[in-house]
Amino acid sequence: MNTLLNTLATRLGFHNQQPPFSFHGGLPLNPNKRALGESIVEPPLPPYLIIPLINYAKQSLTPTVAVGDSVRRGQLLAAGVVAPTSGKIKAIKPHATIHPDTLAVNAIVLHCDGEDKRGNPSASDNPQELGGASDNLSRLIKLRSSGKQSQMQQLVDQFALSGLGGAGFPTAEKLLGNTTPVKTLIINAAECEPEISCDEALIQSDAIDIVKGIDAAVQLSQCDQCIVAIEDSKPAAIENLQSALKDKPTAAQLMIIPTRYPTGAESPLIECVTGKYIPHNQKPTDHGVVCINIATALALWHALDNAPLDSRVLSLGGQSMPNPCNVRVRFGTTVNFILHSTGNNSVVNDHRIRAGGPLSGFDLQNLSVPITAHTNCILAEPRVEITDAQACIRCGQCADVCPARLLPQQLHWHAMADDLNGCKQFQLDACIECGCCDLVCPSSIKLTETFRYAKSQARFRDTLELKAVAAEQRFTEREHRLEQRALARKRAIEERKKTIQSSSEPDREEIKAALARARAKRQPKQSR
Amino acid sequence: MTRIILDKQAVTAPTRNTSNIMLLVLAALVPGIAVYSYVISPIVVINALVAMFSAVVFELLAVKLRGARGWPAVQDGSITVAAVLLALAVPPGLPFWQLLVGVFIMVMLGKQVYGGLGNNPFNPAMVGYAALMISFPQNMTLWFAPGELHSAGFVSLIEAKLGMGQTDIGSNKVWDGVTAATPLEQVRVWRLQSLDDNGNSTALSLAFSASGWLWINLAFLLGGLFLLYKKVIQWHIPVAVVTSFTLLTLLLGQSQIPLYQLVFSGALILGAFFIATDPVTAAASNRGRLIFGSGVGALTFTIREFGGYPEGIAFAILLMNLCVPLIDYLDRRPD
Amino acid sequence: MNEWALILLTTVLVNNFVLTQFLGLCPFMGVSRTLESALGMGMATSFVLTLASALSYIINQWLLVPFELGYLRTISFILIIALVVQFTEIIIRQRSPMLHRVLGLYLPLITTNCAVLGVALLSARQHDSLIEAVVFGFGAAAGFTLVLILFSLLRQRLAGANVPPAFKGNAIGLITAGIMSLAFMGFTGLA
Amino acid sequence: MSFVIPFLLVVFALIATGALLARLSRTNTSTDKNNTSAMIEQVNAVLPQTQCAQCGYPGCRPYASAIIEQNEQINRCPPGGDKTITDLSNLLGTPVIPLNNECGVVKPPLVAIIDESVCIGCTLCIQACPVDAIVGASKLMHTVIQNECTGCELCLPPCPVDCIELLTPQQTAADWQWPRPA
Repeated sequence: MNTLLNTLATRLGFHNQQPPFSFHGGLPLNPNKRALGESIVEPPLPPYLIIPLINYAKQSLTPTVAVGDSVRRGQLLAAGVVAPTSGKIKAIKPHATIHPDTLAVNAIVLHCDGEDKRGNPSASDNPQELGGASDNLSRLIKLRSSGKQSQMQQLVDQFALSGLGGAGFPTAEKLLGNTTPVKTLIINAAECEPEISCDEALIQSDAIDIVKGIDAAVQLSQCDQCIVAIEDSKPAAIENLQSALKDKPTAAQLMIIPTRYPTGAESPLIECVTGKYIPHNQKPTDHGVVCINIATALALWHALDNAPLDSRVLSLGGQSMPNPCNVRVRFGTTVNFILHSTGNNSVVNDHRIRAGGPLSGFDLQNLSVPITAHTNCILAEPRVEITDAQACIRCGQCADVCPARLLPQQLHWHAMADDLNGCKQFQLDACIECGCCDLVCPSSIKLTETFRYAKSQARFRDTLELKAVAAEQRFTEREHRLEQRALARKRAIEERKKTIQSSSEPDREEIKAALARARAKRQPKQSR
Repeated sequence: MTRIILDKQAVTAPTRNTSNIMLLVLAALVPGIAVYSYVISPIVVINALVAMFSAVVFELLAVKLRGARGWPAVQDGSITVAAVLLALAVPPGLPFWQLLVGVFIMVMLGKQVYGGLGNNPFNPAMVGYAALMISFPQNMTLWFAPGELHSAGFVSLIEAKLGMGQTDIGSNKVWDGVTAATPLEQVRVWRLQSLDDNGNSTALSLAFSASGWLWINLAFLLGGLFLLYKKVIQWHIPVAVVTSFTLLTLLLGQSQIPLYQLVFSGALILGAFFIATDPVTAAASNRGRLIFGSGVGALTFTIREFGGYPEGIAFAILLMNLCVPLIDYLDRRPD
Repeated sequence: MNEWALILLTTVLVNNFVLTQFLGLCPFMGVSRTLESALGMGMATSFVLTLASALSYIINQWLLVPFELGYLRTISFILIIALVVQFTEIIIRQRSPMLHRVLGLYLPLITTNCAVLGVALLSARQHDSLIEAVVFGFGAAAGFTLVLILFSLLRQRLAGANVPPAFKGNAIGLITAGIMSLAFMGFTGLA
Repeated sequence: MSFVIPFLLVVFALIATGALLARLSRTNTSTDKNNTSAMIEQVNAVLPQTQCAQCGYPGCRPYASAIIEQNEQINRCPPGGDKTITDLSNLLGTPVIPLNNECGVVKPPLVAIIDESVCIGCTLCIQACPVDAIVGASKLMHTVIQNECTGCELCLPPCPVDCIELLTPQQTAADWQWPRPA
């Protein structure tokens, strides 16, 4: 019905034909980018760094270094993890991380020696002469076109390119790994969540390198067109990008998109830029679209220039942050150190410190937790009483703002009744956890938390089902093996029995003769 | 210190909560009640107050029995809105004890037995109304023509409703002159009388505008538009109800009554804007609401035109509440 | 032609067998826990009802009435229904064994289902043509299936409501069925 | 006297219908057999496959066939807990009944761990493990493959030196779950 209305509307010219297109739902929020200052603050190196050994898919990684080794900056510590600075490995032990439950994960504790010497990243394995960024890029493109996946993957590993956007998907895999040709590469500079302005600060400071990074990404992904999407509430950044793009017009075009939360999320951004809504069970790469964060593009350029990704910019903001600013820190720096080194330590004890934005983040219980590639913001908020939720009256305001076109009131009903099949019927896995439904709910129900709970339950149930199927297979194979073995034994016994009965007559004679001899021998003994 | 995951207060100013929504609906009902009490009788205000008070008392009792948190459960005001709607739907002359029975059924069977606000599949006010309609049919169709009650005197009417004073007031001279029930009831009676021998109905002009029903419905329409403007309700249900009703009246309606009189009579506007749009018992998606609304409109027409009851909107809404799980089941894909 | 439409309308809506005449309540309550079983039961009952209504009409008009054996009507109708039910059970056992197992006891129960026997007895007495009897049977079955499907979806939704423990399960089901019949009262007097 | 003929008529009709019904209900067994095996598959897919035999049957599939063929109760599976009972009741249309405590009590998922210093390499536990989750050879060290062990506790009784212990698996970041909001 609605698709009918939409096609009718487009044919009558209601929907604007050229981009940026509008997407369903979303909310105009006050950006309040407090952290945006003139420049990015560079605090000194911390005394020690904590590097969690965990990858994007939350699997633990085995370290390639041991306790006591001294490492150089950029040296590979595990698959896709490089040492953020030079120093000695003090310990490899479980350590609390930025996590809703401060989950302890196996991590490397690296004591910094302060020299920050950059060593030859691949000194340990096969020696490769250190080419400049452009020859690294050409080598990568040659490897990719010649299809040598393993060598390419090894080279990419050294760059340790994990995405700096919200999801943190490994960038190399996005650019190089996809089988279907890439039609549109979108550089996501939308940064729509309030308080977070790290990308905007990056664009204001080094837009030229960003454009080089975008150009490298375009060549690597061999995409037909590349679009840099940025919200219209960032005039200074837009100006910088336009002037930087002037000298490399082929690389990408700039598209100014309306400021509306959550334009920065992948599916609304793709719909906003290309006008195509990717249904929830398909991946953007199936439609030839790849999105990477603008900070990741810059990191790509630095990585090609033999400076693997080991630091990032993050915003310090929030209502009660004394002096909010954007700060560039190495991975593994603890939140405590950042707050102290930027003069914000007064908020540490009697305020709520949050990691991540107001909508995508959570309150931290322990502040000595390390920064990783996915932490884009630290907020200080006043303590506040939560209004307890009233009953859901199915008013549907959440359905009007849901960018994934879902029915949050139905999902909430099935999730709270622990009816995971009902949640699947209403496509819970399409929920991007943006939080718009929470913001408009008149009964202030914690909808996003309910959906995160139901999604993790569904994921856990699926892993159990996989384990059950595997267990059942092993059980049937074992039953089959035992049966075969019993059959084989039975058959062997029958053969032996048959050979005994059918043995020819002479053998019988010999046996009788032997018996007679034995009897004869016994006779004389008794007569003595 | 409570740990907050999604920090709503940091991003948006405090939004309208459920209690405000209910207050807005009550405010939207005020113009309708005002015109109703002016044109018919101010007794309706007393009916509404009695209904509201008893509804809150019953709900507190039920909530205590159910072991839920006492006052906050009642504070969201949803039961007071339902009580006012019930008071408006029943005729003003209904004795108080019957109104209390209706409110009791509304609170207990309509809402609390299912576990409180948000869990009930049927619209509580309509459950109460339907139960009253079936158990006290005679009293429930005892409406008054505009201006009729002014002569009867306000106090004697109160006594009659309390069952004191002249016990048989229901049948003595004050009321025996009952000329017009709701225009609809009267329409059916006149249509049957006015059918001449070969069955086609003669033209019939009703001094309609004189009767206040038109103004009452216009006042409710005003309240409904206010709710639409304040985004308390979406347009899908009221528009669907009115359009499907009008279409069917044009196509199949036999009575010669001009359309606007039919639409603006009885409780169609009150039902379309206030009762059918109760979000708890209506369909979830916009597409579902369109289907739900057109179903209510169609059933109201059928019951009014062919059925036994003068006002079909109550049963229409209950019947469509019954179909809401089917609509939601069929409408699973996000539109 | 509109004669049949009228019969259909009355049997499905006005005096619906389950909600207005309160016949066939045990399968109505027993099978309506999930939509699949409700659909299965609805189909089975519709098939049995239409066939039984036709056969009982034939037997009644050509066998019982000419020989004034009116008093044998009930026993012979039960026989016919049993035959048709056994026939349906065999088909269901072949086509979808899981549905056969889910319906379980309620499938043979159709033979003693008061709605089915009611329809057979009513159609034998009231209607004066085979077509009318069949339409009456089909209308009754359609009414039964429609209400059964709506009720099963309603109960599936109520599974998520925080119904007080005392009312969980069949208790809330019966209350909901009561309110459903309250709603169907709106159709009284329709045509 | 006039009722004798109709009476005979009715008796005859009764016998005829009975015979007809009997003939009709004798379905051929082949379709019946693969129907039941299809149903057993459906029931087996719902069971948790721990193969722990706490239900009194030597594995999940035997319990599934018992449910289908001998109408066994659906509440004899402690590892499955309430989820399995509700799934079975929805699948088979039987009412939900509480877990039968004779078969055991619902326990959090457990994993077996062999204390290597005590193990004498007697391979008794390897033979007892229904899902081949224990690796080792006679007189050589044995160890349990963590993510393949279903926690069925069948390896505990045969072990002569009692070196097997049941622990709750250590929670990794991958299977951490969000808490249910109030």
